[in-house]
Amino acid sequence: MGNITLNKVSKSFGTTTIIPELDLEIEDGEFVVFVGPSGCGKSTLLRLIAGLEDTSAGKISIDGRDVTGEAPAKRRLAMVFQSYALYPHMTVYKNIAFPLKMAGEDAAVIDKKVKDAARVLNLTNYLERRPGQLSGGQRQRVAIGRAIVRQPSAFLFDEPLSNLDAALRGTMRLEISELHHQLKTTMIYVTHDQVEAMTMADKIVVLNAGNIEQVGSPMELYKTPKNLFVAGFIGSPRMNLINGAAAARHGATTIGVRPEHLGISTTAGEWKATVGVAEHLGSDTFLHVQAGDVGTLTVRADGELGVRHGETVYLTPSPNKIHRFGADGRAM
Amino acid sequence: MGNITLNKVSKSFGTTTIIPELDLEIEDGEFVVFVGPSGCGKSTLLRLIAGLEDTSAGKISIDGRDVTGEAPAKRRLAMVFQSYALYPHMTVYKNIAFPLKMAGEDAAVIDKKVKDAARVLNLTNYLERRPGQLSGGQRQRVAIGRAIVRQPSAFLFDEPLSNLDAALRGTMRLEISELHHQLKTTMIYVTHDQVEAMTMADKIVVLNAGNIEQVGSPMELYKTPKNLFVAGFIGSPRMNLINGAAAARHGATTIGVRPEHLGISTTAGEWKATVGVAEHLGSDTFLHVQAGDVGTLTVRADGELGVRHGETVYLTPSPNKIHRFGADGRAM
Amino acid sequence: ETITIATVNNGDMVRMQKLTDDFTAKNPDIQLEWVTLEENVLRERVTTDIATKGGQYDVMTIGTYEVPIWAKQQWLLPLDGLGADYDAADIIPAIAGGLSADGKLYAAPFYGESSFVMYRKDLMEKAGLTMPDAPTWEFIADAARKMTDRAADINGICLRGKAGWGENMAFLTAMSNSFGARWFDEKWQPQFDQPEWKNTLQFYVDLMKEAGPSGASSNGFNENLALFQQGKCGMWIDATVAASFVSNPKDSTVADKVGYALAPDTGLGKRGNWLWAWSLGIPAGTQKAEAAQKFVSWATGKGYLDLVASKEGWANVPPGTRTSLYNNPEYQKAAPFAKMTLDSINSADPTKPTVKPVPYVGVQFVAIPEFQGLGTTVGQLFSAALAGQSSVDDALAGAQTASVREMTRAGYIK
Amino acid sequence: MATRQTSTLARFMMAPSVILLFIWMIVPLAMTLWFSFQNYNLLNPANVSFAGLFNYKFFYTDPAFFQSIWNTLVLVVGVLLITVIGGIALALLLDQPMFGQGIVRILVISPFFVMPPVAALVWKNMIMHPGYGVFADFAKFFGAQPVDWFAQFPLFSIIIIVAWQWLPFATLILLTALQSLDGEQKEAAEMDGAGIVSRFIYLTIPHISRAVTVVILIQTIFLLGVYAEILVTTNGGPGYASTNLPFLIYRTALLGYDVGGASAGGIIAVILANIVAFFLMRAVGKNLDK
Amino acid sequence: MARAVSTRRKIGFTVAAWVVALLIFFPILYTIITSFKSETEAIAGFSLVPSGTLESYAEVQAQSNYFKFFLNSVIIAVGSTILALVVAVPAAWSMAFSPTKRTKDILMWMLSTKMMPAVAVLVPIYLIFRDTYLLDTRIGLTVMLMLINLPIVVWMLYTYFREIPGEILEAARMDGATLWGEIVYVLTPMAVPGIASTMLLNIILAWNEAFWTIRLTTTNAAPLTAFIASFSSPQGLFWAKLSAASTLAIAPILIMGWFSQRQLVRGLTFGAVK
Ligand SMILES: Nc1ncnc2c1ncn2[C@@H]1O[C@H](COP(=O)(O)OP(=O)(O)OP(=O)(O)O)[C@@H](O)[C@H]1O
Ligand SMILES: Nc1ncnc2c1ncn2[C@@H]1O[C@H](COP(=O)(O)OP(=O)(O)OP(=O)(O)O)[C@@H](O)[C@H]1O
Ligand SMILES: [Mg+2]
Ligand SMILES: [Mg+2]
Repeated sequence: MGNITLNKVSKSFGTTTIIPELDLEIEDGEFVVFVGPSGCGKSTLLRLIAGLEDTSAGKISIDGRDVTGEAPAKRRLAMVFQSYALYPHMTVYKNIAFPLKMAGEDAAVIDKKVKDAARVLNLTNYLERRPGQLSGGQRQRVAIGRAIVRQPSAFLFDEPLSNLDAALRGTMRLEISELHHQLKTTMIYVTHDQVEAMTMADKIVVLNAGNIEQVGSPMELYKTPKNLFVAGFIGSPRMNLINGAAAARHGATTIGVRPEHLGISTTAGEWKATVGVAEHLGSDTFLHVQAGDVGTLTVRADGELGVRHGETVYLTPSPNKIHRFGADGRAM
Repeated sequence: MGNITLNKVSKSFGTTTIIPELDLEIEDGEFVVFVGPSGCGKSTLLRLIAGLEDTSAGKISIDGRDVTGEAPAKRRLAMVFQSYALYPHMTVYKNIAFPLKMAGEDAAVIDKKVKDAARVLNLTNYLERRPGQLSGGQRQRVAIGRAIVRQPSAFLFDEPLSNLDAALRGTMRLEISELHHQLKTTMIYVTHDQVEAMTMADKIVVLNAGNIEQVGSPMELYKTPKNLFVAGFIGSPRMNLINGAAAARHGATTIGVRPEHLGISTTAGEWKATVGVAEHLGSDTFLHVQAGDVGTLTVRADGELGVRHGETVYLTPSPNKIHRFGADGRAM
Repeated sequence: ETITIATVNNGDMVRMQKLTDDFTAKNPDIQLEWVTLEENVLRERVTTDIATKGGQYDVMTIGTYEVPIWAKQQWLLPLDGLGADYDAADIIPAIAGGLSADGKLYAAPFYGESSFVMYRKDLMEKAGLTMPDAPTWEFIADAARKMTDRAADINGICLRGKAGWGENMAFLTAMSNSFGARWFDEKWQPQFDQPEWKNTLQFYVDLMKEAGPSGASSNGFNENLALFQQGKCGMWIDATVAASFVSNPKDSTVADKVGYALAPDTGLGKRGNWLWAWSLGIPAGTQKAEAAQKFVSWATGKGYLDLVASKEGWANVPPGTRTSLYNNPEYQKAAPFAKMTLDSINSADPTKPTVKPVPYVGVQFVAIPEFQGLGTTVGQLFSAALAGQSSVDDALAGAQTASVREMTRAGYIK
Repeated sequence: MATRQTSTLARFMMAPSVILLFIWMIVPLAMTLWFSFQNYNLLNPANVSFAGLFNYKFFYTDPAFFQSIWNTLVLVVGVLLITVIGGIALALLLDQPMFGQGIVRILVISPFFVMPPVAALVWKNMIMHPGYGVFADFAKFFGAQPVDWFAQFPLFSIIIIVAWQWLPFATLILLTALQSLDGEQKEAAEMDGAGIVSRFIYLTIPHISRAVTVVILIQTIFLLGVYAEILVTTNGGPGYASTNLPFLIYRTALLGYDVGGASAGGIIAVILANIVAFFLMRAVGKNLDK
Repeated sequence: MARAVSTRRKIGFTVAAWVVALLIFFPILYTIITSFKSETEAIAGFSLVPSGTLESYAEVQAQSNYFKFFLNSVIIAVGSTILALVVAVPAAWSMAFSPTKRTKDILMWMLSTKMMPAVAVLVPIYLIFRDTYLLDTRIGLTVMLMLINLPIVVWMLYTYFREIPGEILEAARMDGATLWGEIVYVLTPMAVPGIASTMLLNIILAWNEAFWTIRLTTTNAAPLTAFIASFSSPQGLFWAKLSAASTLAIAPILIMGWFSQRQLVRGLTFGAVK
């Protein structure tokens, strides 16, 4: 169980409104990712749900029960903090056992649950260590372990991987997805990482200055962004946005073409461009080109492509992959 | 000028040898990147060059001059630290001016140089701020500014971007490359980020437990890794390494195929596989597939590919893109 | 020339500081620097300094306890240059005796005191008794019990109880003299195991228990003074200088009801009063002996008494040093306790303080270097008896052990 | 940071402090040691002679010796208990939202600025005096018999005075430590269902343990040397009830002027202090490394 | 935790905290009040309302020159603090940034030098001071207090310095700074909060040191502790006067403490944070 509904929820700190009236429905078992620029209110929203902040107005219900005024401990949610917030003086075992101990469980029950969780998370060998003696990824897993032992109605993750290095992030990403598959518990996950958002989410909520810009599956957002903000925010490298004559030709104020949807040729194409910096990743090459009045474009090309700085290339956007936006920034 | 030579340099802390005997030649104007797993000695090597640590044995020369016993201040190198190490109590202006002041330059000269550097780095408007009032990217640029005013013989960067978020990293990466183009000064750059290493380096040095595994251009390492370690380390997602029968068929103990070099088809191909987790990034899809006795493989497929969990697919490695390794782990 | 003077911070000394303009006017080439400290700190300071020949002071304020000891060590200059008009013969003989060695004066008394009984005439009357001029301890005890009215917050008698050689031991040693006790016999054997001491202490503890104020074991001069001034004591046996405080209407609520009597005795020939003088001495090491003598002469001379009298009235003149003062009718008028004070002083003899013979000088102290420490230790034990934390016998036994120990160590007991 | 150059330099930079402190330690210590083997009474300087171990024996056989050691420990432990427990309670209270927090904090830390003799005088005369003290006034107001603090509870009274002086110090350190407790940790515990008490036991206490260590260490050093308060209030009595080691030495040194005996006492005190310090470091020292 | 705190709870805490704070402050408050009473008032029982007479202050001032004592206190406290910092900063620098196995032991040893009871070494020290002509000199006392407090200063600075990332000093070194430049331009300014609070604590400790300051001075160098010693327990009534003197003696440091309270709070942690 873990159906979470936000009804006209808003939040202000003093006179600054961080979140204007907002409605959101999260279904049981869903993996929802909140994305948005820094400071847009992602953490605040999560903390409202957790009960760590009071709402200024509106109603939050979990499984139909109004929890707006309830203390965090009562909401049966588990949270994994960005900083992990492990208890530094307790061993891994005690960290994981802590919520159970607080719930007054039997020592035997606790032991079993902790050991189970540790097995799932590959922490069995580290149970006697202190958090200070663990690597970042291991700490992360302890934080998750502490969350899962309680079988909460939902998990809340606040940028849990942002402190890890790239390799570890990849691994942890998979582990969390795996966990979601196993437990089938609702998860709400805040991140600013494209890859995490795209690969993990059932549903992405794009926030901007406290407003929900769009809600949808990753592919929906990728393929049909509702407005310029979402278009620019989802996808990496970011979508090329073109104004002026080139856009007008497609009957729009702005058109957007993703770097991976620009065909490249040394002979002919819609836009003529000069190659600037070429970033060779081996698997791909990102070309930053100067396309006259169309502006600077980023193109993703094959890793083997052998173009050089200053060469001329021709670009053609895949016709059915062009996104068109009106003067108000909304998709047409 | 900025020719740096390491001759049989080694370093131990107490009884643990971090860097066994090592030779390295860095040419003037080169952009050299050190990569390697965490704890392999990258920072230590950089600090040896900087003079912040003593060598246990061996000789370091800069431009032919033996500097092994010299104090850091005398080596005419500039270092950008992972944490930036800005002087928090000084304004941006003073931070940048500090090395000049230490060198006893004229106030007028200092002023000119600082302003020039600030212009190049787009910091003109922030000169009066303290580091605490700057965003991560701006701080980064101040650290670089402090390094470039002195016109050192070489720059040393220790994971300078690892603290930044993805978007900023991209921007800063371009800026540093740009700077190298302009200044043409030797740069030594430590990173654990694939993309940075591949896109910025003239030459990559792959370190493992203090040993140099391979030195070469990014494309060289990508295309012809000398051994299993380099093969696994360079490229993202990492190369699929296959042992056993499938490898023997190619006359090797191990063969390696990069995810982007696996053709995928729903009808026919060399290896039959079942789709596991599919990570949709929009632009690409990473499929984690189970290919019988070949093992688990990662495949990079087109973003639009519509395969589902549990479906069967057929994979074919591009024949000329197969890397073959012998029993000793070396490339054949 | 600047001379540095160490003084204790009592009222008379402070007053002298204020009046030094007179001295500097007469001796324009001498400047005075004052170091004013409370009694215990002062004693530590000057003793350390003189014993290590620190040379920090040119004039020191010292008590009758130090003078004989220091004189013996030849740390003090004999005062033979005090001037023609000084009139050393005028100094009360009992006082002068305590400050002299081999017939030479080693310190000039600034003021002197003994102790006597101060009592409330009104309460005495209420109890139906009349205080004789020379009461016995028996009478005192009886009166104290009769005057005590705990409901009205009136204690029959207030006595010192706070531990310390100059606190409770000053009183108790003087008292013990009148009971025929002594600190040491002629062979320096401590005498706390003798019945005289037992009588003294038992009497004191019983009396205080029945008629003394609460918290007596931490009461010293000041505490008792405050109690008496507020009308909470029927009798108080303490320094004669207290008389000027308790009879001063500005501070005292009972100023007009105070009577005075000699310290009590038991008929053995010694009274329970002490003798003390704060005196000015000049350390042997000083470079400025001449100026220092000039100052001492000024401060302890007759002229100074007249000066104070003219500026602040006769009541504020430092008492107890000169016979001429007590013959002065103006002083007698201003200080109704004058005669009693003089009688008290004269009835103490520091050279023969006790009923039985002793090898030491000093009425309420034993003028040997070891006494301060030993006295304080014994004082602690006695105050514990007063506080009810140990029995009188235990306290005496403890005192005896401590004394034997200390005296043996110091080589008095062979 | 570990080049030969810098570590040589480091040794140079340490030198002034180390040398100064070494001289400061060794010269008086050596002189004290020397005196402790002498029969030396300050008032009888002509009579100095070699005493062997006699001074030690004499000091050690002082009837007050064992009680004074016991009192020293009681004083240190008592003050530590009050200041640490009181400090934690106060710090918790001051950490709550309230009106006029700044002023409250100022009031609470003020005793730290009061000179020890002044503090003792004020407490003795105006607060605890059985006749005029504020406590007595209150007792009388409620019709009770005023307590004669310094006679009935001498050591305890001194503990109170000293604790009053050191409570602000403990409070300040603990308060800062409290405020440095990671907010997210508290929130995590709250999400884990921990109530106020559990959070205090499982989070707060372990978190401030290092600060408590600092408090204990620094205060112990100062408390081992307390004597001014005793001198002003009880003079070590009644009996030996409030005589601690420093006071005993004081008695020997500045009342008896027995330099030899006091030196022996000083040496004994140093040895005892170092034993205490050793156990202290063993018990709490590892907290410092965290 | 940014949930609304109900006003009622806040008022509750406010009341509790004020009660406790006033109780703790009471002895000081009562001293100040008493200083404005006459002597008879002072012993006349509990009263928070003084008659407001300044007579005690007048007497105190008449008896001794407060300002001279005050000046000595300032010179000695501040002087010894500065001296201690000058010696301690380099030492703390070495311990924090170039630690060896023995660093902890050295620190502990330094602290242990404070364990010698002052009374026991009075005679030796007095002799030393006498022979070096330092008795009753400000410089002698300043050096003395510097030595007494040096261990604490070193320890505090050490804990502050340890929190400064070594990389910043390394950066300075790379920037061509000499050791001097490193300490003067980078380390010291960065450690200003720590140094400030160390200074404050040390000034307080030096200001309140009441053994040596009395025993080693006579007139020229006597600070406020000696001033107080001339007012405690003379004959006669003295509580109002003592209160006035006490108020005068603690007022400067109290006021300084109040103003620098924030600094002190930050500083007194000895790096207890983290
Ligand atoms: N207690 C507070 N008082 C005032 N403003 C606050 C408070 N907490 C957060 N804010 C403001 O609310 C806004 C949203 O903050 P929030 O932490 O939710 O952002 P975020 O989306 O999580 O950003 P990030 O990706 O950087 O973590 C920010 O502008 C922040 O400054
Ligand atoms: N002062 C030291 N004393 C002992 N061992 C050290 C010291 N400094 C570093 N090491 C060890 O040397 C090894 C190499 O450290 P180094 O910092 O060079 O790694 P790195 O390659 O920079 O790793 P990372 O990518 O995590 O920064 C590590 O195992 C580290 O524990
Ligand atoms: Mg956030
Ligand atoms: Mg590193």
